[in-house]
Amino acid sequence: MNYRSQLVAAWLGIAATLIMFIGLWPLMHFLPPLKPGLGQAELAAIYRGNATGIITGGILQMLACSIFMLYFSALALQLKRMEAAPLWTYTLLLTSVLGFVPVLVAEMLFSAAAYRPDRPDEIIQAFSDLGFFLFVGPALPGAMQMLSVAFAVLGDRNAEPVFPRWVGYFSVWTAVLALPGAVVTLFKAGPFAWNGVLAFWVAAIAFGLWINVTFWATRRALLIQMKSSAA
Amino acid sequence: MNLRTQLVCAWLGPIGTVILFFAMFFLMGILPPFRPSLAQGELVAIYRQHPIGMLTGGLLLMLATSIYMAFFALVAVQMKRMEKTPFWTYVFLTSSILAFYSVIVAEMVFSAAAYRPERSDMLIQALSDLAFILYVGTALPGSVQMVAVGFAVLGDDRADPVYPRWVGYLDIWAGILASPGTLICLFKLGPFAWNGALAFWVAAVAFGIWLNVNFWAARRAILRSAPAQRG
Amino acid sequence: MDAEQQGAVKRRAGHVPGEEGVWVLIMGDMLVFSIFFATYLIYRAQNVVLYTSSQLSMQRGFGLLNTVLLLTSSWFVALAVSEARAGGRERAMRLLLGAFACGIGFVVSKAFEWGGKIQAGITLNSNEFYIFYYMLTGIHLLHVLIGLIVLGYLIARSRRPDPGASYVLVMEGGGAFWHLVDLLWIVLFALLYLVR
Amino acid sequence: MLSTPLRRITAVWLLLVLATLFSWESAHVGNDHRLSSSIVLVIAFIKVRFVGLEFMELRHAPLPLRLIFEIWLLAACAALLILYWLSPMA
Repeated sequence: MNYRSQLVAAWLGIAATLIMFIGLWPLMHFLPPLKPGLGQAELAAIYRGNATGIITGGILQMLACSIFMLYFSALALQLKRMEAAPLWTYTLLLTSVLGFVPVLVAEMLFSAAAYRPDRPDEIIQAFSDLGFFLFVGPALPGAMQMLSVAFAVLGDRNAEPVFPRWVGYFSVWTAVLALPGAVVTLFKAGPFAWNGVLAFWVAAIAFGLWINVTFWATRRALLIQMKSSAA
Repeated sequence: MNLRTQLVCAWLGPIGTVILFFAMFFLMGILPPFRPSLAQGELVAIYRQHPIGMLTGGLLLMLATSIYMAFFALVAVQMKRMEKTPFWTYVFLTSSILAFYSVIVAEMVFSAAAYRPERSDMLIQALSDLAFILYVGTALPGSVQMVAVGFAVLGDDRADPVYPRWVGYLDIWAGILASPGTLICLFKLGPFAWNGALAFWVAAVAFGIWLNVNFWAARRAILRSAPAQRG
Repeated sequence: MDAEQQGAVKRRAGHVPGEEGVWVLIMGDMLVFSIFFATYLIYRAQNVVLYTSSQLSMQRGFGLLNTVLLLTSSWFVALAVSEARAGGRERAMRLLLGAFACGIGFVVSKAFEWGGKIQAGITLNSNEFYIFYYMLTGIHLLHVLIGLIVLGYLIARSRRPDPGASYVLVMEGGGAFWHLVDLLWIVLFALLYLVR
Repeated sequence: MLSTPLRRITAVWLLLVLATLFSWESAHVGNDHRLSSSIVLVIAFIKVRFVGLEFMELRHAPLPLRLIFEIWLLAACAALLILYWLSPMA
């Protein structure tokens, strides 16, 4: 069986999170995200001053998105074992793409903002706004991803559940924490703006925790499968 | 069994449509869509005067798209029951995302147009155009999505088919009708522009009919399978 | 009773050609095309002069040729269905080939017609009439292409050593779709080419 | 020698082709635009009815299906004629 490749795919989830972090922090300098209230000229100066960093960071975002797909596939395979009809498996697959396509588009918008330093400030600002909306905003597909794992885990009728049940409750909790990210378009400052405590930091940490916990559960389930197939 | 869950997911289809309608009609005022020929000044005035409606409506579009994913997953589960090899199921899943990611991107672009009233007229108009093109113009993946269900239904050769066969023909019909939206970029006026009777309304009604009929058929299939699974 | 009498009895009792579901597609398409036609006349009413003057450039000869081609192909298909019902698959197949050839002829003549227009500088957005002209004939052409795929399937099905139990049903249903293509064109031809 | 249904189909085809030529001519020759256009439209729908009843074999179809077709035919023809007569003269 291909348990070993599934194990590699599971580890790729952790790798993707790290790559995303590296892209965001040392390269793009988007941790913390640029303030929505920043003046046009100031904002444009940031893109002009760090064009290479933003563009290479963007490429890393794309890399992270791409390998996240392998991770979500590995996760979906575990979900499929929990379900009689693959309802939540399909939902996880659909929402995983739906949640990460905007990240790809966002990365391209950041790159477009940085690509030509001679662009008018106003255009750079528009690209940047749209970029942050797409990067932080798609919290609802993200929450739906977490919820589909939750429902699959809690509906698992196997004598020996694939994931421990608390992983299901944990996923519901992270989904709730991720929700405030959705409202970033309504605010320019405060906890719900795209650099806010709730919309960005709490949601980002919830996502990071969720990836790590589901990784742990996937790895554990795989190790059990490997052991029972060897026996 | 998770039949009750499946029933809930089936209901998410019509619920998503109600949310979509509410957001477009009451909040964003884009039902009917703004005329492409609207003068720049008039167009930007709408975004500047009603930013909150546009932004909250956009949020609801994201919500509707996210819960649609559970509905589509449910449809895919039914399709998988029809097929020996899940070819059309996979076509349906992939095209579902291809058709709906653009709603999320469009929603963010609408929001970006409304986010800063101080943006120049030209820029707001450009963002608005882009949003409508994404929103109405992504018609072909939608057609593929609808037609895929049709082929799966017609390919179902079991004695007691999962869906009635006429649903398959209706799906194909709706898919053909939805396709003229693809061409909106060619027109600024007339029935095939993005607010046109034929590009927008026929496609919107076709999608509405498709969704409701498939909801009905999925619900019927779930209820019919209930006693069999209990026994 | 010979086969024909049997068929007649069955038909008198009320026989749905093809499987019932096909008629959802066919009636649905007829409904939508009638909306297309009405939309055309509503837009036309706002600017009749533009429409009638633009219609002068319409080459009615092409329209006539197209109509006759489709009518003839429909005739072939109707004969083929009749043959198939009587068990003459070989002849049905040859009749379908004739229908297919007429359908190809329609596509080719449409290409010449459009090509001539485009060379004369008349394109999609030249004016509102031409938006309707290109789009409605284009959407109809899409139906012709789908219909050709259906005819191709019917031909392949007729050539199979064992056409299967549903053969006559499939012939009737596919045939009905092809007649739909013909039927829509009849109205489209009258509206776009002849009605001033 | 053609059998009865085949002969009938062929007769219908001939009729349709002749009707096409006739409406083409009448659109050409007529002096009163409105009247000749209306005739063209009515002929078109009569042709449609023949295609439906004979080629599509709705003649033998159960009543509901045939009724849907006939009602569509009448409604579409009436709607187009009304819309045409409501629009101003060129």
